[in-house]
Parts: sequence; C-alpha cells; structure tokens
Amino acid sequence: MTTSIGKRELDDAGRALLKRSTRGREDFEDLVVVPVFAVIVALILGALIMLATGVDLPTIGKSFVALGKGSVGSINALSETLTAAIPLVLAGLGLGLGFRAGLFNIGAEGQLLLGGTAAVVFSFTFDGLPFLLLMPLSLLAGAVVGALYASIAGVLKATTGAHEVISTIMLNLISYQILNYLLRQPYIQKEGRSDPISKSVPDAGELPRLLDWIDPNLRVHAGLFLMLAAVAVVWWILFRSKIGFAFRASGENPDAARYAGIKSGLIIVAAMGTAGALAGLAGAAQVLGVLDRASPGFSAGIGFNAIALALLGRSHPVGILIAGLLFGGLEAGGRQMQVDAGVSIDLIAIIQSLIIVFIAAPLLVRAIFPWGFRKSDKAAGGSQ
Amino acid sequence: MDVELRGITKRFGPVVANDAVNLKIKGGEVLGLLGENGAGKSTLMNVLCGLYHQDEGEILIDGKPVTFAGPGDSIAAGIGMVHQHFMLVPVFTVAENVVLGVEPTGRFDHLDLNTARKQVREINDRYGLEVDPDALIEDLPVGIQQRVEILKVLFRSADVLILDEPTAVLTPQEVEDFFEIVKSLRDAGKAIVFITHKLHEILEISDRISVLRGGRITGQGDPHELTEAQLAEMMVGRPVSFTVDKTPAQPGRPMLEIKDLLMMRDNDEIAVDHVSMTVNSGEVVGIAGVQGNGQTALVEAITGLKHASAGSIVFDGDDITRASVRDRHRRGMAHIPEDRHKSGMIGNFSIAENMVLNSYYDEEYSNGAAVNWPHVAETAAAFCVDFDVRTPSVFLDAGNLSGGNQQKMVVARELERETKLVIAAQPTRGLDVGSIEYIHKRLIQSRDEGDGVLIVSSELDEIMGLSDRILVMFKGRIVAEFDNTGGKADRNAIGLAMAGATKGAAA
Amino acid sequence: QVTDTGGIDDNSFNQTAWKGVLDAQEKLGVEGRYLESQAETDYEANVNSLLGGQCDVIFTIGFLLGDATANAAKANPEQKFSIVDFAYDPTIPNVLGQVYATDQAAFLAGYLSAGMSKTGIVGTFGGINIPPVTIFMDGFAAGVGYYNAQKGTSVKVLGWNPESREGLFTNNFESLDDGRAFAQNLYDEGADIVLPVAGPVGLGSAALADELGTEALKIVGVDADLFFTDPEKKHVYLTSIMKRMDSTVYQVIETTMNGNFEGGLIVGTLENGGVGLAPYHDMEAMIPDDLKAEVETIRQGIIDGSIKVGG
Amino acid sequence: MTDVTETSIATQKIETSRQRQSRVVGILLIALALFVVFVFGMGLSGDATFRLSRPTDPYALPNLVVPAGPFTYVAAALLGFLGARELIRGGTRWTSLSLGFGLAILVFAFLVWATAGKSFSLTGMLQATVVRAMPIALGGLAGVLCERVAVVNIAIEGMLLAGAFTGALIGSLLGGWGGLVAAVLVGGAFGFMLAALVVTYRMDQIVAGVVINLFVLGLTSYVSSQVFSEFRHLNNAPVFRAVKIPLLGDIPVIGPMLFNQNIFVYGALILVALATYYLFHTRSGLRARAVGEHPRAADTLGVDVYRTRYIHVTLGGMVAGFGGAWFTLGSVGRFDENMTGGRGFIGLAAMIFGRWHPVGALMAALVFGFADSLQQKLALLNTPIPSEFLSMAPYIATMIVVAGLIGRARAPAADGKPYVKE
Ligand SMILES: Nc1ncnc2c1ncn2[C@@H]1O[C@H](COP(=O)(O)OP(=O)(O)OP(=O)(O)O)[C@@H](O)[C@H]1O
Ligand SMILES: Nc1ncnc2c1ncn2[C@@H]1O[C@H](COP(=O)(O)OP(=O)(O)OP(=O)(O)O)[C@@H](O)[C@H]1O
Ligand SMILES: [Mg+2]
Ligand SMILES: [Mg+2]
Repeated sequence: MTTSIGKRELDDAGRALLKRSTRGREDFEDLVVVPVFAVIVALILGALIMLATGVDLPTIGKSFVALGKGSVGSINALSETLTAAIPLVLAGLGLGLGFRAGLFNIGAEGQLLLGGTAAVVFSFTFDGLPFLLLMPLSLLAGAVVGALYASIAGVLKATTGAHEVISTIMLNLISYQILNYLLRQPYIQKEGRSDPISKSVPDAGELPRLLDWIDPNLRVHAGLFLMLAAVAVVWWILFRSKIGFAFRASGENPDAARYAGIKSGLIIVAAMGTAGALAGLAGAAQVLGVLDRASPGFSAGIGFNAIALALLGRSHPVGILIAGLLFGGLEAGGRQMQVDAGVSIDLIAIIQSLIIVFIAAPLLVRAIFPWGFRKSDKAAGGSQ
Repeated sequence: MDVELRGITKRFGPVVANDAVNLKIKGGEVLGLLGENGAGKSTLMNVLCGLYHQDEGEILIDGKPVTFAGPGDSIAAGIGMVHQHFMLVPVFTVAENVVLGVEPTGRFDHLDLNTARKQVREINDRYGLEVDPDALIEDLPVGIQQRVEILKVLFRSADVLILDEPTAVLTPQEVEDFFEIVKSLRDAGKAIVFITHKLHEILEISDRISVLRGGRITGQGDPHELTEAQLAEMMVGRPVSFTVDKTPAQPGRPMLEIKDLLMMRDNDEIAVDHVSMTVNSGEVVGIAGVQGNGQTALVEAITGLKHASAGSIVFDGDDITRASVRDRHRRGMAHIPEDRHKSGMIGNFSIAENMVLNSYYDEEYSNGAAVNWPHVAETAAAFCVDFDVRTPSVFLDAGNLSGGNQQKMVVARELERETKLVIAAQPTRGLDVGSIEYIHKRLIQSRDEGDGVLIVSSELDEIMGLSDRILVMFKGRIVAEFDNTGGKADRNAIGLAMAGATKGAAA
Repeated sequence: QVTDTGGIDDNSFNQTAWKGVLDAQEKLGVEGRYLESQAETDYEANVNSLLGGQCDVIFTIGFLLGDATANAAKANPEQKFSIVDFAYDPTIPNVLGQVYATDQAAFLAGYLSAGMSKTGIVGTFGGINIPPVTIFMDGFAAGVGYYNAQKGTSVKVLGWNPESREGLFTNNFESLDDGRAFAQNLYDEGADIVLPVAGPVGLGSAALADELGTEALKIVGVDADLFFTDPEKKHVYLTSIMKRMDSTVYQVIETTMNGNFEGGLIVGTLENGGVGLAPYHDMEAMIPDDLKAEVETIRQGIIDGSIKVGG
Repeated sequence: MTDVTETSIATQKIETSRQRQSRVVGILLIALALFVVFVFGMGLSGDATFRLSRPTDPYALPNLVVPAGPFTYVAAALLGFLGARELIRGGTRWTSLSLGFGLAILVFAFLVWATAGKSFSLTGMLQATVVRAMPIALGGLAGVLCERVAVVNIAIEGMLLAGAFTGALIGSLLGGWGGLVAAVLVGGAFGFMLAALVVTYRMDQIVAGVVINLFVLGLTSYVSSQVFSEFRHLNNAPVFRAVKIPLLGDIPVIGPMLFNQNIFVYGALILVALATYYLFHTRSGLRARAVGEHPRAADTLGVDVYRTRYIHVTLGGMVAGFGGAWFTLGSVGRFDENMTGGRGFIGLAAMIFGRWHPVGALMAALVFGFADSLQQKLALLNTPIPSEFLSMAPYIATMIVVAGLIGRARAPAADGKPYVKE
C-alpha cells in the first residue's frame, strides 16, 4: 500500500499528541530531594557507626570536617576529587551503556587493566613520537585493547549464548594473570627490577597535569576533558544515534528487537566492544595521567566501583557523571579523614553503600520518612 | 452457590477500572460477560478471585459478606479462575501445575506425585479432558494448556468457575469440545462466568449476559432475545458491521513464491514439510490450521527470523531465501507478529519509538548516524491519528496502551509505508469487535492497493471473512486448498482438513 | 607513615615499623599519624595527603612505595622522607633509605631449621617475588645448604630455587587462607618447618601448624618476633627472623628531632642489631644444645666475615 | 477445492543439531589427541610418581608410578578413539560424556607430563581440592536457593565476608559453635535485608546486591582496622579441626578427601543433599520453584510470593554465612580485610555452570577447587609453563565449557524480575 509520509501537515488532533508531560514535583523529588536526603542520612548513619566503634564525638566532628575539606575544601582537594572521578566515570559510562543494551558486564576491571597496560606499552614503544601523536594514540591503544578484550565475552554470548556474567568474571580473573605475565617480560618490565612493574610512560605520552603551574602536587590531568567528552558522546549514542536505539531496543526486549530486524549478535558485540573501549580508556587515563606505569592490580577495584556507579547513575550518562564526582569526592575526603582524625578510610565504603541504598530504593526512604514526600502513586501502579 | 458483587470499585492510580459494579452469579448457570478491551472485565474477576482487593464495595457468598486477603482465601471459598493469560509454569509437568498450592504430601513435606497423577487422571476421566499428567506444559499446544487450566480449577473443587477469554486461542473443533465441558460443569451445578469477545459464542453458551463499558455495567440481557448486532452496540456504543466489505480479488503477478520449503524445529523434528505455495498481488491468502502444525515456522521462514533448511523463497521476483529480516522489510514486506507483547513492541519505549522500531535506520527518519526524533514524533502522531490509536501523547510508554490500541499501533507501523506483501499472524487475537473491524478493513485496503496479503489465524471466521484463497496446514504440510471468492468455501470441509481428515473426506 | 597494602595491624611488617613510631611517641613526645594504602594506586595520593599534614619526617613503608616516595621527595625538597626497604642509587638528599641484611639472620634460621627437620624437608613461600622478600628465602636456602655441607646431609628446601629465582608465591600480602593452603601444600610434600615470607599471610600458616601440632609443623616467623606479636599462636614459632624496623625507625626519628637528619642509607645487619634471630622461647627445650651453639658460632662467623652469606 | 500434490518425503540428509555437536566434539578430541602427542609426548621420559598415602596413614598404598612417555601415547590413543567414535557414530547420546571424559584424560596427561621424573602427593592435592571448593560450593548453593525464587544474588560475596567476620568476632567471644551460629544468623540477616530491599522496596536486584557487597566490605574492613587492631583478643577464634569419621576416614585417597575433614565440608555436602531433596521432592520446593518460574501463576494459586522470596533469600544468606565462617572458623581463626577474595563471585559462576542445581554447583565448585590446588602443586614442580598460564587455565576452561555445553542452560524464567502484586 502506498501512503506518502514525507512532510505531512499534522491536524490539531495530531499536534495534541506531541505534548510532553511537564516535569512536576515528582521529578523534583526523584532528582533532587531524594539524593540530597540520601547523602545526609548516610553521613548520619556513618557517624552512628563511628560512635558504635568507640570513636568519640570530637573526633567524629573532626572527621566530617576533614571529609569536606578533603573533597572540596581546597584546590588540592578538588583536584583529587576530579582525579579519582575520571576513571570511575569513564568505566561507569561503558557499564551503563552495556546495562542499557541488556548486558550485565562485570568485566570492566579486566578491560581496564589490559587497556591501561596497552596504553603504557604503546607509549614507551613509540617513545619519540611528538606529544600530539603519542598521547592520543596511546589512549586509542587502550580503548582498542579494552574493546577487543570485552568483545570476547560479546562474541561468546552472541554465538553460543554463554552467559556474560560468567565470562566476564572469568575474563577478569584471566586478566590479572595476563598482566602479571606481561609485567615480567623483559620488553615490558622496568629495567633492573625483579618485581612485576612496567617501564614508565614517556613524557610525550602523558596526559598533562592541568594545574601543575599552581602546585606540582595537583594531580588533576587532561583526562578530565576526555571524561566530559565521553559523557556527551555516550549520551548522544544512547539517545540520539541509530546504533544506540538498537542497543536500547535489544536491551529492553531482545525478542521484539529481533523481529524488528535488529541483529542481536551484532548488537551484543558492538555494545560489549563500546563498553570495553570506555573501560580501556579509563585504564589508559589512569596510567597516562596518574600512575605513569602499570603494576599488578593497578586498577584498584575501579572496575567494580564503576558497577555501583553506573547503577547509582541509573545508567544515564549525566547520572553517572554526578555519581562519579560524588564517589571521587568521598574517596579524596576519606583520605583526609584518615590523616586528620585517624578514622579508617573504610568508613567511606560504608557511606557510599548507604547513599546508593537510599537513592536506589526511594520506597525505602518514603517508608522511613513518610512526611514531606508525595503520596506515592507509583507504588500502587506497577506492572500489568 | 450464589455470589454477589455489590458496588465494586477498583482504581489503578487515576484509572477507574471498575466503577460501582453490581453483579450476581448463580449456581447451575453460565453468566456471559462482555465488554470492549479495557472495559474492566479481567479486573472485576481478579477482585472476585482475591488477586486484587477492591477499593469500595463488597462480595457476598450465599448472602454472607466475605473478604479475601489473597487468592488462597477465594480458592478456599470455592472460587476458581482461568486467567486470560495462562498461569502455567512451562517447565513443570501437567500434574505439578495442577496440584501446585494444594499438593498431596507424605512425611517430611515429601511431594507425593503419584497420588497427584492419580487424582489428575480421575478428573480427566470424569470430564473427558484427556491430558497426559506427565507432559511438560511447554511441549503442549495451547488447546491442551487451556484444559490444564480448567483441570486446575476443578482439582480445587471450585463451585464458581471464572473463565476469562478461554476460547481466544482455540480452534472451532476445540471450542466445541470445550463447550461440552462447560455444559457438563453447569449441569453439575457449578456457577460459571464466561468472558469472551466472540458474540456468537456468548449467545450459544450463556444463560444470562452482562455488558461492561468503561468500568460500569451498561446492559443486561437474555441471550434468547438478543442479537449479535444489539450486543455489539451495547459494548461499543455504536453500530458495528460484522462482514468485511470487499470486492472480488484482482490477483496480479506472484508476490511470494515458496518452493519445497523445509523447516526444522530445535528438537530436530520437521516443522514445515516441503511446502510450496504462492501469494499473488491483490489477493488475500489465508492459512488455516490448528496451532502447532507449522504455521509459526512458516511465517518465521518468510520473514527471515529463521533460516530454511531447504527450499527457496522468492519475493516479487527476487530470491530472498537467505536475506536478513531487515532486508526483507526494506523490500516491502510487512509483518504483524503473532504475539505483540513479546515480539511486536517494547513496553518501556514510547509510542513514537515503537513506531520506528524497524525503520529507524531509514533515511526518512535519520540524519546520518543519528535518529531524527522530532520527525519521528510527528510521523508517529500522524500514524496514531490515521489508525485511531487512542493515547494522550506519543511520548507515553506503549506498555500503557490497552491491548487493542497496542495492536493498532503495531499494524500502523507495518502498513503505513510502501508495502508489497503483508504477513499477518493472528492479527486480531484478543481484540474487541471494534478494533477487529478496523484492522480487517485496513488489511483489505492493502490488498486493494495491490499488496499480497498472507493471513495466518486459528480463527476460522477471520480466515473465511478475509481470504480469497484458503490453504489448510496439517502436520507441516499444506493438505488442502479452497477457493473462497465471495465466501463460497465450505466451512465444514475446512474444519475437517484442519483436523487432519483424509482427502477423500475433505473433498 | 604510609603503609603498604598489608595494613597497620598486620602483625609483622607495617606493625613493626609503626612500633618504632609509637616508641618515639612515648619516649620523645612526638606525634605520629598513619595512612593505610588500600591499593597500589593509593601510594602517591597518600604521600601527598601527608605532605599537607606538616610532618617532620614521612616514613614510607615498603619497597613498592619506592617510586612514589622518590617523586614526592623530588617535588618537595624541604620535606624529609625515610623509606623502609628501598635503597636509592644515587641517593636523594632528603630521603633516608633503610635496608636490612635480612639474609644474615635468615641464614641462621635456615641452618637451625635444617638441624631441626625430622623429615629432611623444609619449605618456604613468599608474598611477591621482590628483593626484600626473596632475600629472606635466599638466606634461608643458603643456611640449609651450609648445614648440608657441614653435616653431609641432604636437607631439601621446597618453594624457592635460588638459581632460577622461581618459587612459591601467593602474589598477595593479604590472604591468610592462602597462607594456610600454601603451608598445607608444603606439609603434604613432606616439609615440617615452613618459612612464610608474606607479612600477615604467615598467620594462616601458623593456624595450620597450631592445628597439626608443632611436632608435625613448625613455623619460622619473619620481620618481628612473632612469639610476641602473635601471642595466640606463639607456640608454633621455632624462631623469627627479625628485621628491626622499629629500632631503625626510632633512630631516624631521634636523629631528626636532634636536627641531624641526613639523606642516604642505613643498613641493618646482625652486627648493628638491625636484623637478628629471635629467642627460641617455648622451643628452647626442644632444640639440642649443640645446635644452639653452632648457630651462635655461625652468627659470630657472619659478623666477623668468616662466613659468607651470599653467593 | 483442489488437492495439493503430495511432496515426496525428504531423502536428502539434513544435519541435526546433535550431529553438529558430535562433529565439533569429535574434531576437538582428535585435536587434543594430537596436542598430547606433540606437546606432551615428544621426548618425554622418566616416571611420574603420585604419592597416594602419607606416612601417617594406617594403610599405606604404594605410590602410583606412571611411566610418562608411554602414558601420553596411551592417553592420546584414548582421546583419538573417543574423537573418532564421535565423528563416525555422531549423534549418539554420549557426546557430553565423551567430552567430559576426554577433558579428564587431558588433565591427567598434563599432570603426568608435569610430574615426569618427579613426585607429589596426589592425596594431598585432592584433599585440598575439596577444602578449597567448599566456600565456593556453599556460595553457589546460596545462589541456587535465591535464584530458584527468582532473586539474583550478587551479594553472595558480601554474605560470605559477613559470615567470616562474624565467625571470627563471636567465635573469639563465645567459642567456635557460638561463632558458627552467629555467622549463620548474620548471613541470614543480610539475606533478609536483600529480600527486604528487592521484594518490599523494589530496589533493582543487581543494585541491591552490589550495595550489600560494598557495605559489608566497608563495615568489616572498618571494624577490623578500627577495632581489631587495638583489641586483638576480639579476632582470635578457635578453629574447627578435621574430624575423622571412623573406618571411612581410613580408606586410602577417598578417606582424607571426604571423611577426614572439618564440619564445614560435611556441612556443605549435607546441605547440598538436603537442598536437592528440598527443591525437587517436597511441596515447599515445588512452590519455591513455581515462584521462580512464574510468580503470578503461583500467586493465583495462593502461594505467597513475597513470603516465599523472603524465606529462601534468607536461607540463602544463612548458607552463605555458614560458608563465610569457613574462612575464619574453618581455616585460620582470624578475620582479615576482604579475605573472601572474590570467592562469592566464583560461587555465582559455579551456580550458573552447575545449571542452577545444588549438585551441579558442587561439581562446578570442585572443578575450581581442583584447579586451585593443582596450580599450587605445579608451582612446586617447576614446570616450564609460566605459572600465570596455569592459573588462568581453569578460567579459560570454564569459559569454553560454558560456551560449549551449557550455553543454552536456562535460568528460572522470572529470574531478576521484581514481582508486583496488583
Ligand atoms: N495492574 C494494573 N495497573 C494499572 N492499570 C491496570 C492494571 N490492570 C488493568 N489496568 C487498567 O484497567 C482497565 C481495565 O483493564 P482490564 O484488564 O480489566 O480490561 P478487560 O476488560 O479485561 O480488557 P481485555 O478485553 O483487553 O482483556 C484498563 O484501562 C487497564 O489499562
Ligand atoms: N495432545 C497432546 N499431548 C501432548 N503433546 C502434544 C499434544 N498435541 C501436540 N503435542 C506436541 O506439541 C508440539 C507442537 O505444539 P506447539 O504449538 O508448541 O508447536 P509450535 O512450535 O508452536 O508449532 P507452530 O510452528 O505450528 O506454531 C509437538 O511437539 C507435539 O508433539
Ligand atoms: Mg481482560
Ligand atoms: Mg506455535
């Protein structure tokens, strides 16, 4: 049948359908009130835990001051916060994209390790290239290797249906061994060392520090721009691009996507690859911007924290950015807390988890604090 | 046992699904409950069976008010419901499904499956259900699954049986058998509520009829005094035409030619057994057959979802046996899938997004690598207007639409473009008469514009009403072909062929 | 003080160094702070955090902090640093390296173990294959070899091959359970004395020895005298190879307070008491007197240079 | 009506999926045979000695001495035979079995190759296999209990850690049994918490699991560095020792493996048996599985979906708490930060590998345990293969097996989906 669609004038009835529901109090509560509330309650509970373990009140006060000081209280604090956020956000973006495509990728840790290692190896192999070439190409090497490593899980799932949770857990465990092995190879191992540690990144390969003209100890580096660009790009991919539409469609309903002619196998591999590229970039940014070399376990759990981050950010790029800044701030502030008040930095992990609980379970917040929040209609609605 | 519903009101957020409904159900009687999609029939019955709790009103059994905290209570009170969507655990056996919740047990909570099997067989024999208690549900055709649902209710010795659209997926023969079962239950003194969209069924089986519209009871009546047209008008609020108005077909060039097609199932059984057939432009070909005889596999082969093991498929002169789903779609093949919830749409996507689910990559809707969302939204709005999809906004999640509107959305997506061949599988399953009328009209319109149309349906009426030519599938083969110009095909012969009668009998 | 990943309460490495700070707190009235590293990525950040903390001297504990310390020292020439287990070559003016000739003490332990082993097999395993760890294993193996040469026996050392520089490593300094499993593995292969060189991981080995009974399996402790720092399992320790970081750290603090801080290197040896073999404590009665005497002779021999430990 | 001409039944041969699988397996087995010959067999000499008894055993078995060179050829021949059989008589029922058998032969050939001219204690390795497998098996079993009622439990790792911590703390105060009970209760409490978050507060199941992991890791690490470092006596619990079962424990090889272990090993084996009986042979088990497959159907039949989920997730937490106590009360008596070291995630893998079946999870855990203990032995044997490759071998094997054999294994249908009444 032939219906010309082209540019068609909409009648009133049609135009009426283009109304979007406006954001109301509900969104305000979801996006602002609940998170602020979550942070405050988590901090209070953190204080209670300190009390319970015999920390006295003045020290608790001191530790919260230190937490604030260490995360946003000075240029150095801000710099540390951003430095910590960069790899978290990059890896988190990859995971979030994967979640949207229906892939529960636990493998960011391994992708990050191998991507970072590739960036280091590339940079000292092509030492002598000018900065404008070496640095971007090293980053690219990290992204490519991360993508390839993640694609293993993607290809296995696409061709044999192997569950990506298992294969990415296994790939993580394998990556530690690959890294240990590589770091002992004469080509990669630092001269004169018997422990597994790589050669250093040449200066032209490094992500330059942004604020070292103020103080050489300020570690925030050009990876910051990479992170912001990645947020924008991932947002565009997910919500504006064709491939992103296919990602989301097969994530939401793989069957319908298949019926619509979207090739699920390709999508799985592409989504895994993109996620791996971002994790690889996170690793590359970490070695080129902060660590200067690869050593065993240099990922330091970033790949796992990024899972929490992506979930907290509801797999939305902007959410992930905000969550990443929050986590980065807590990490930097936690360090200060341990120095100033002698409270173990492990408290930060407790606070982080409590924040996630309260943000991810608004029903819980409403159950504990019924006043002030709208009567939740959503609670009664739901499926069907 | 008599049940009375008084002033039942049930809201879902802002939606009032039932609005002060009064209803009486009596033992030894079949009450037919009618209503458009979304009228609130299922909701009302879910309240009665304890799954939902009413916001207002009360339920009386034999005059005494009762409250149900959950389905357990209503089962204990003797009420059993066969739900519109099957409530069977696919990986359990028939016996396990039937006894679930009232299991016979031995010591240490041990599940006594032998007793369960025996009890299932007893009921089987008493009502002539003929179901193998050890078969896995997922291996059974839907007709048999329907019987398992009834077994479940009978097993709990329910006195009130609620049957929510039980015949939607049955073939004519199965419906006849099913009515025998219902009648014997009624004669045994049970009260039965029967919900359906098929007016002739309700006239045939009910003793009393109630009609719901917009959550309220809008009519009551005696099936012996009412006609289908009157019922339809009570349901929809306007006169409805039942016959599909169409001119004789003008078949043109062959649009789809299938030669010697062989399809295998995952378990290595043959699903489609060397089928050859042709669909010409400008004609509607209907495939009749009991579910499980290979129609699904045939459609999957034509649309490219599964690859053929042997044989060829030619579409408008080009061999597409190996072409991808997208390629076929791009060449002008439209596919209205059998199960819209599962494979036709994405509930969490907006209507606009669903409208371009299989064409978002088209130049029409994209700028380079990006999707042109404003244009998509406008087009979707235009489609909604064209196909009477009722929604406040195209940015709403499609999952919020009623079943009929969802199907209209899918049909709009498939037909609102340049098409040459339309494959429609069960295009009106579960829809009310108003929606069915509309979709049928659109399919005929496609034919009149020169498309080839292939309709697969287990609804013999639908096949008879729409098709110019009818093929009957049985055990993976095309066993008979009928010319249906002017509706002249022999309904009985088709039914017999569907049941696998020999050629001699069918002729 | 910035710790390595073992944590301040590891019963050996970090804890011993921290003890030096605590001693100084008590006797010299200084104030000490510590910052635990969770992972290798923290080193630099942690050192930086302490920079802002106006410390007189910052101790970095562990070979792995070598790079981070050097960078920080170069960026902050005013700040005094001291690092345990790392010798810079060339030296950095504001960093004092503290290294230990642990192999000297380990040699004694190896000789003692060889003398005490009933099965003729002793075992060792390490945390990671880095010099401060393998130096224990080298000395231990050399001590066993010396015993074999002296007595004409063939006591075997499992878990470390000084030539190929390969051996048994847990690849972490954390998992106590690995410590138990590795010791069990060595025990299954016949070892009745095990030297775990992996910080707290060795506590897991001690738990196994406790369960099997000290007749079947004895443990040689490292870093501190584990008889005191692991009092619950004190009976399983044959002896400990002590690396007196507490004493060198204390010395560094003392010299700093006196204004005599100088960059460079101090080396702990048997001679200056920077390393040593712990007393036998509960095992005293079990060890034959002539073996004790021989160990003492060797000790003197090492100090006066008549016995070469390395090579 | 026109009759349709009969199409003749297909005479051409169509390859079925089973035949395809046989072909792949056959080729793989033959490739392995060649691998064994050319990589292991070439120039191999000496005997491989596997010690079966320890000096202390009552009935000493002689050592198992295998002439390495000839053995590899026998192994290769066996592999070749299995492969050829699959290729020629493809499509029979024994494909998976052949593959499993072939892999076992490969592992043994590898062991012989690595041990040629040396010796090690096979019994010790097998005993270690069982020991190292138990926390993984218990983690997997916890996962099975949760996922059978459709709650994905990523938090197994955290529950193990919580069990380990509680075992150490309460064990130090009240003794081993007190610690054990407390660990089980605390594991259950975290299970209950997970259930509350996902069932009542409808938090995403993965988020809730990740959060519990983070919380437990933070809390236990915090307390251990803040409190345990100061009060050492709070972290010094007694260890449950191995209890030898009379007679059975004296059987060579099998005895030490199965009948001379601590209560955690016995407990895990009993729990696996109980869970199997419970899930597949009792009324409550049937209901639980129904809740996992089709919660609405279960609900319409009066099964309380929420309650069922609460109960089973709590039970799963208790099992994980028990498994966690192994790290402290069953091993070293002390808690240490993050001492579970990802074993909970491997448990999750074991659950999937084991097809959501308790016995399957146990078997998968044994594979991991075997790889773990094998690797330690190989480090002592000084094989020329870099130890990293040995370490990753089991993980690679797991991926291959998951991809090849159970790619299509099905999780409970409602797994991970919240259930909303009304
Ligand atoms: N769980 C629910 N949450 C929100 N709205 C619901 C829910 N269930 C039903 N509704 C709404 O209530 C109204 C009545 O739905 P119901 O399923 O009872 O209709 P029905 O008459 O059974 O329709 P059909 O013929 O399609 O089965 C519809 O508008 C539907 O969208
Ligand atoms: N009465 C019965 N009892 C048990 N099994 C039956 C019965 N009738 C049919 N079957 C089995 O049901 C299966 C076919 O039914 P089903 O509807 O699942 O097939 P299908 O794949 O949907 O077919 P189609 O391709 O036609 O849709 C066959 O395996 C057949 O053996
Ligand atoms: Mg309904
Ligand atoms: Mg079908």
